[in-house]
Parts: sequence; structure tokens; C-alpha cells
Amino acid sequence: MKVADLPAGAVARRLRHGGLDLRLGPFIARIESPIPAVTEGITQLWAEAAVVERGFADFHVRLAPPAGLRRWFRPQVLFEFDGAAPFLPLPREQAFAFLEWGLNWCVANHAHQYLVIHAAAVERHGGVAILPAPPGSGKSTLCAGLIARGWRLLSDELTLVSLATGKVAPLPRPVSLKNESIEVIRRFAPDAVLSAPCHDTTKGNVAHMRPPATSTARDGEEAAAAWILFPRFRAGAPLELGERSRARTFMAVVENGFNYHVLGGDGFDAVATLVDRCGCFDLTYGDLTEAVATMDRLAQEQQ
Amino acid sequence: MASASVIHGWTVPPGVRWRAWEGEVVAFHPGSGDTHLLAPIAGALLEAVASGITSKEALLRHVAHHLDLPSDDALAAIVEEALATLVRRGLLSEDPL
Amino acid sequence: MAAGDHLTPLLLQPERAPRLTLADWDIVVRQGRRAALLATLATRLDDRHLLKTVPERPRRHLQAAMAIAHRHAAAVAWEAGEIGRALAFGDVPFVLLKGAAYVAAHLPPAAGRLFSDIDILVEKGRLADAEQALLVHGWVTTHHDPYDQRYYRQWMHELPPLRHVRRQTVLDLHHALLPETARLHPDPAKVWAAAVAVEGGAGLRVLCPADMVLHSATHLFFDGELDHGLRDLVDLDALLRHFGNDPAFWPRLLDRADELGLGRPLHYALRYTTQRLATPVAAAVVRSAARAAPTPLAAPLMDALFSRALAPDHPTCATPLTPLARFLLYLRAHYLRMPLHLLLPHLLRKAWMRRHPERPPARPLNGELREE
Amino acid sequence: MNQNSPPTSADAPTPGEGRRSFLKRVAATTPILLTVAGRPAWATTCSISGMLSGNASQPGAEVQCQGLTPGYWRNHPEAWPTSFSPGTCKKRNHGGKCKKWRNDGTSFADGVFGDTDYDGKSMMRVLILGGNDDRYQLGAHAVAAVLNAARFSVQTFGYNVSEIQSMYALRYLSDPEGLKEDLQSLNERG
Repeated sequence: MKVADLPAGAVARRLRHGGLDLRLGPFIARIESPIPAVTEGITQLWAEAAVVERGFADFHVRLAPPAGLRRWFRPQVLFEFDGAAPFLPLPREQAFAFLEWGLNWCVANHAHQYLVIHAAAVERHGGVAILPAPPGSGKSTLCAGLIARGWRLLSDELTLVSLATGKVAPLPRPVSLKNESIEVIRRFAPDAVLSAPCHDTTKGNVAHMRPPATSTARDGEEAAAAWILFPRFRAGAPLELGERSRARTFMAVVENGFNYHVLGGDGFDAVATLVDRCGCFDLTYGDLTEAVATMDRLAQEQQ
Repeated sequence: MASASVIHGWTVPPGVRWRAWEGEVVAFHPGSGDTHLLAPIAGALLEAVASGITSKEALLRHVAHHLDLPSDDALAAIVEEALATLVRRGLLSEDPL
Repeated sequence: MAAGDHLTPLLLQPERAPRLTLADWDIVVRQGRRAALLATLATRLDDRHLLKTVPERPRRHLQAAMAIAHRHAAAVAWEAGEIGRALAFGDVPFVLLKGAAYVAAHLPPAAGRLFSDIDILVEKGRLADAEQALLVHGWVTTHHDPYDQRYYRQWMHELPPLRHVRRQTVLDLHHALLPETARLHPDPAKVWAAAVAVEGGAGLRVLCPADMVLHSATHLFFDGELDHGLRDLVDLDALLRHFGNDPAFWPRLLDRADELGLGRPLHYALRYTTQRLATPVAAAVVRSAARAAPTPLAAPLMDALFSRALAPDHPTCATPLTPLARFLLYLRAHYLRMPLHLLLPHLLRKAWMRRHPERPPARPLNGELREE
Repeated sequence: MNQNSPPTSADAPTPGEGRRSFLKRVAATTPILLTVAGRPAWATTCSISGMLSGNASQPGAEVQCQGLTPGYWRNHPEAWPTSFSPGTCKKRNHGGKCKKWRNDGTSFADGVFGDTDYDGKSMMRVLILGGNDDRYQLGAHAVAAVLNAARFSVQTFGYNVSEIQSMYALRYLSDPEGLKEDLQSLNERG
């Protein structure tokens, strides 16, 4: 059963009482929250996520108003992981985004069966492109553009490289888009489902794009990495695809590793194997259509 | 100091991982958790020690040959410094022969 | 699902693991994580080849916890070397305490243990040298508030924690096992004199076996705030099982407790490890240590408090009285550290600062503490 | 592992480059080009949340530690604490920024430590040094750390000026790389 299959009101009811158990890629999260924005986000953006029977949950999370007087004049939300609050509260409007970030934190801190990289991962013709990049590099825009043109979304934020298989495990979740990117994607892919932009004091406007149903339906299917590609958006820049040294790619992946430092030698070997099997590139782009076309060509050549 | 007269050899301590691509070497130390990208001479030295070359003279000869450089005092000084750095980072250990 | 401590029975009898349901694991994993004992449990299951009987989903968490513990051990060993290098600069000898000592000396509690800091002991007369040498090597204080600095320096047995600027690791620098104002004050010089070098440990030193046990007991029952009470009890259990293999250890332990005035913590240690973790201790030893037991009036109360506080600090184990028990033990720990006339103003200030972290109390709450 | 990989462009002299100049180039680089520091798994750090592109921050993390980089102090001579002088300007660019400094500011020897390689150079000149003359960027980071210690309170920077000076004096010979990394960590906080 999917979230979309639950009768009206059931999502809110379960979130309020006892929790909603959802399977998100390889993980099961038990989510509790009395906050309507959380219900709304889950109903709209996680419509395709599988609702599972109560059993073992990997992460027990709760989004709730913190205790205290503030709740009356400046409503806030607290993210709890199994009853403990690892973060300071945020303004209530950011409740759903907080759920996304909080779950990312859960994965990065506990899922050490994977090398967890701060990167987007998309797949075409069986080959996965890993796009590690700092915020502002246009990684999410490129990722959204690619999945709007038929690439499968594995993840926008956390690339999971299985230590057991060496393959990338999918964790398809909404793609977060900021400021101008929201308009860029609306124009590029008018059919994409985007949440209403919410204003966030530190980052400007943020909207989430729903992952394609086909990506969510295949969220149990690992795929082999084929490229590590560092995107960089520069307004007006001509497209440039340059090869990158493997050793320096290695260092950059390490730098973007969330749990590399936990995995020790296994982490080193996992990154080395990944770099061995991948084409390593820098991609500078000023136009999304061009960038997507270049990626399509890479995927064609690989086939 | 008396230690100056002691002849040392080098080995790669257990747990240290390293890889080379097109002559560029990356290395990991399990204690510090640090991951390094080595400069060419340091990289060549780590690879050489790992392949069983242990004395300073042999290492100098190896680096000179490997990088096609004259085996002179200038190179010796660079090699010496690179060895000291690798030891300080725990990527090599200094053992009395 | 019945509430209660699911973790301790499994730590005691890992062979029960194959009988657990997914719903049981849902609780065990959380309790284990909260008690900082998930990797310890995983190690015990692994030692008995039982890990593979655990269903895949919870098993991943057990394995992840082991991965973390492995890294902790490697990092702590390295950090101990860095501390040694820094202190060698100032020629300051030091002794590793608690977890770092277990790792350095390859003692059983090291298996699966997690760390949040490293504790070391130096002689009080060398404290300033140690601080200077560490500062030069990048360890900076974490408590910049002058009140905190004064409080630690005047009353505590350790400096405010130091954090390394680059590696972000935390170091607790002790000059005694307990504060000088504490009810119990084992002579640091005696403890220092009995410390031993670690075999093959590159000059690292740790407390002698009896002192190691007594320090662990003292920390748990007379100093700690018990958030990891069960973990500390599991440490004690592992130490006692290990050192206790040598029959000569037990009389030495009892004598040493007398000598250092640590009979009461030893009594608690033996009482609760045997009761809760079935630690094999001869009845005569338990009886002998019990001479230092609290009065018959106080004993049942202490049992009631500790039985709650020594369960994992997780909602699934909490009884209605657990918060009260933890609070009373928190007060007790502070009360044992310093006399009431010093303690009350300090606790008031702490409570105030928790509510108003940005605003120290406008007026001193008590003049006494502000004296230099 | 490919122990016997043949020498390639990365570690051989480039065509037309003499052995001497290659050696010089190699000598100007440090043995380690780049390090990703291990974050000990038990260290208290909140970087994980920062990297997760969320706004969430962890409670009790980081006091408001602060430091300014060598680049900052190079470009903001007006911000130097009064006890140290950047010196006077010899040549300005069009924007009025100083391009070349006279060697008449507080000397490195006076401001940081007396017995070093930077003999005679002013603190500002050491900040500007690069490559072969300040290989680990140790001098630049030492100058920045001294200026930071003078500018910020001990509560904020963690060190006062004399502590930075003794940190430098005690370690610049035995552990230049480690010293530079510690100073760099101090200067790059905030």
C-alpha cells in the first residue's frame, strides 16, 4: 500500500496516534507528528512511498511543537529522534523540510552498511551518475532537470554506496530547489509536481519536487555507478565537460563523505573502488537543456 | 645526538591504505583518520617502501630512477623531508634495521 | 509490547537472541543505542556467532554500531599518542583513565565501547605545565565563562574539558579521582604511585587493576550523573570478570578500598554487578565489602534508586518513578561532591543558565563562590 | 595495488622542463598536497548538519568561536590591532588597494618569534609570501593567528598573543606542518 492509497484523514490520524510506518528506499521510518504541514508534505510529496506493517523501524522520528511559552507567539517545531532532540527547534513553516533534513541526519549517522556521500545520484541505461557538490553548484537543478527527462532518481541529497555490493542504493525523495531554480524547473518541466515555495530566512525560497512515480516504484533496485561528475552552474557559461584526475576525484568524494570517517579502511576501499569504475568529470554549464543533452550523450556512449 | 648514527629503514605500518592512479597517490591513516593526496616524490616513496625497498640509499636511487632525476644532494634533501613527513603522519614507520 | 529493560537480559544471555521478534528488536536496538551499549551487544552476539541469527534490518544497526566502535577504538589509541606527544613536550607524565585506558591496555570493556572524550590524570603540581603543553599543541578550553573556569579550578578534580582545534576531540584533564570537597577523597598520590605501564603501550600508563575498578565504581556511584549508568556497570562487570580470574586480585581489591577510603563505592559495585549482571564474585568478598554498606535504613532506598537508574535511559524502560530516581541521584552526586553551602548556589546558577544561556544572573547569587 | 605503475606526466618533468627547474618546482611543494582531516567518530562537531543543507543546528554546539584568515589580514590592513603595524604602502592599484608594502611594519621576529627563517621581513610581507618562501604557509598563518589573538578576546579566539607566540616558538622546528594545521584551524573558524 502507498501513502496515496490511504483513505482521507488516515495519514493525519496515524501521524497523530502511534505513527505512520513508511518505507523509504532501504529504510523504514516511523513518523509521528501533530503538525498539519507534515501531513500535507507527506500526502503531496511522498504519495508514492510504501506504507508498511508495524514491526521493526530503522528510525523513530517525531516532529512536534517544543514545550514552553514560545509556542503561542512564534510557533516552532522540534525534530526528535527516538525521543531525543539532536537539533535546535526551527520555525513551524519549515516542519516538512525539517523532517527531510532530520531523516538525512538519521541515515548519515546510522546507515553504515553504506558509504553515504553528499551527492545526487541519477541513473540511465543501468549506469548511475553521482553528482557531488556543495550547495549553490546547481546540483539539485541538474538533478531535477535529468529526472524530468527520464533519468531515474536514486537520490537528490544522499548517495548510498553499498559496501556489500559496491552498487548505489536508491533513496528517492523530493528534490529541494532554491530561488531561481524553482522557476527554471517550472519552465523546463511544466508537468513536474512542485510544492508551494516556502520562505526560509537563511536560504530564500525553497520548493520541493516530487520524485517521478517510476523512480519510487523501483526504489529497491540498486545500480552500478558509471560516472562521478562535479556540476558547476555559472550563468551564461558555455558548456564544458572536462576529465578530472582520479586521485583528485577520490579526495573530493572523501570530502563529501558523510560517514567516510566512520568506515575507516572500508570507506577508503569503497571510494577507491568507486573511482576505479567511474568516468570522472567536471561539468560547467550555463544552460540546463545543454547540460541534460550532454549527460544523455554520455549515457548513450556508455551503452 | 646518538640517534643520527643509527641506520633506519622504513615500513608501511599495518592499517595504512593507499592507492595510485596515473602516478598520483592517495593514502589513509587508520588512527588519525586523515586522507592525504601525496606529492609525486612522497607518493613514489610510499609505493617504493610498500614494494620492499627499505634503506635510504635505495629509496633515493629508486626515486631518482623512477622520476628520472639526478641522484644528488638536492634530491636527497627533498627525499629526507618527504620521509620525515610520511613518518609524522604515520604513513611510514621508522624502524632500526 | 511490555515495557521494561529488554537490553540487560540479552547482554547477559546473548543466546536468547534467536527467539526475539522484530518488535522485540525494535526496542532492543533503541535501548542499546541510548545506553551506548549497542556495539557491546553486537560484539557479544558476534563472539558467539549469533549475529547471523538476527533479522537483517536490526542486524544492520548492530553491525553499524560495531563499525563505529572500531573507529572509536582506533581514534582513541591515536589520540592517546598525540596527547603523549604534547605532554612529552612539557615533560609531564600522565595516566590514561576510564575508556582510553581500557583500549590502551586491551582490556575486555574496550570491546564495543564508545567514546565522547578521553580522560587523563596528571599530578596536581604539574597541572599548569600540562595545560600549557596541551595549549601549545592545540587543545583549547570549552568553557570560556569566567564563573565556570573558577568553579572548576577551585572545586573540581578536573579542568573544564579541552577541545582540540583541529581534530575536535575532547580531553578531560584530572588531577584527582574526586573533587577535594567530596565526601570521599582518595589520596591522588597513592593512586598515582601505583599506576602501571601498559605492556607494549609505547610509554602509556594506566591505573593498577584494583584502582581501575575502584575508580570506575567511584565514578559510577559517587560522581556520575548516571546517564550511562548501565554502560558503566557493564564496564565494571567486565573488569571484575577479567581481573577476578586471578584469585589474588580479590583480597588486594578489598585492602585497597580500605586504604583509599573507597569501601562504599566498592560495596555498591559488587552489590549491583552481582545483582544485575550476575558477575561472579565470591560470597565472602561481597560480604566483606558490605561492611561499608549504608545504614539498614538507607539501603532499600539506594536499591530503589539504582534499580531504576541502572536501566537504559529510554522511555520504554521508564517507570513512573524513574525521573524522580534520576533526579534524586543527580542531587546526591552533587551533594557528595561538595558541602551544601557551596552546592546550592552552584545548582541554582546552573538552573538559571539553562533557562537563560545568554544572560548570566544579574547579581551574584552567592558572594562566597565569587571569592578568588 | 599498482605498485609498479610507470612514471607518467604527473610525476615526471614536463617536456622542455629542465631537471633543475623540475626539482625546484617539486621542492616548492610540500610532500602532502591535500589532506582531508579525519573527523574522529567521537569528536563533537556539528558539521554533519551543515553539510546536509538544512538550517538545523545542534544544541550546545560551538561557542561563538571566531578567527580571520591570512587573506583577510592581507586585504584589511586598516583592521590590524594597533599594537601591530602593517607598514606603509609602496604601490597602490587603481582601486586604491595596496599592491606592494614597504618592509617597515612590525617585523615577524618582533610580532611572532625572534629566531626564524623570515629574518628581517615584516609581518605583512610574510603574509604575502608564498611558494618556496613559506611552503607550509606557516608564517602567514602564524601572523594571522597573532593578529586574531590581539583582535579577539581569549574567550572568542581561545589564545592570547603570548600563547600563540609560544605555540610557534615551541613547534615551528619540530612540527611545522602540524603547527600550521592547528593555526589554520584556529584562523578559519567562524
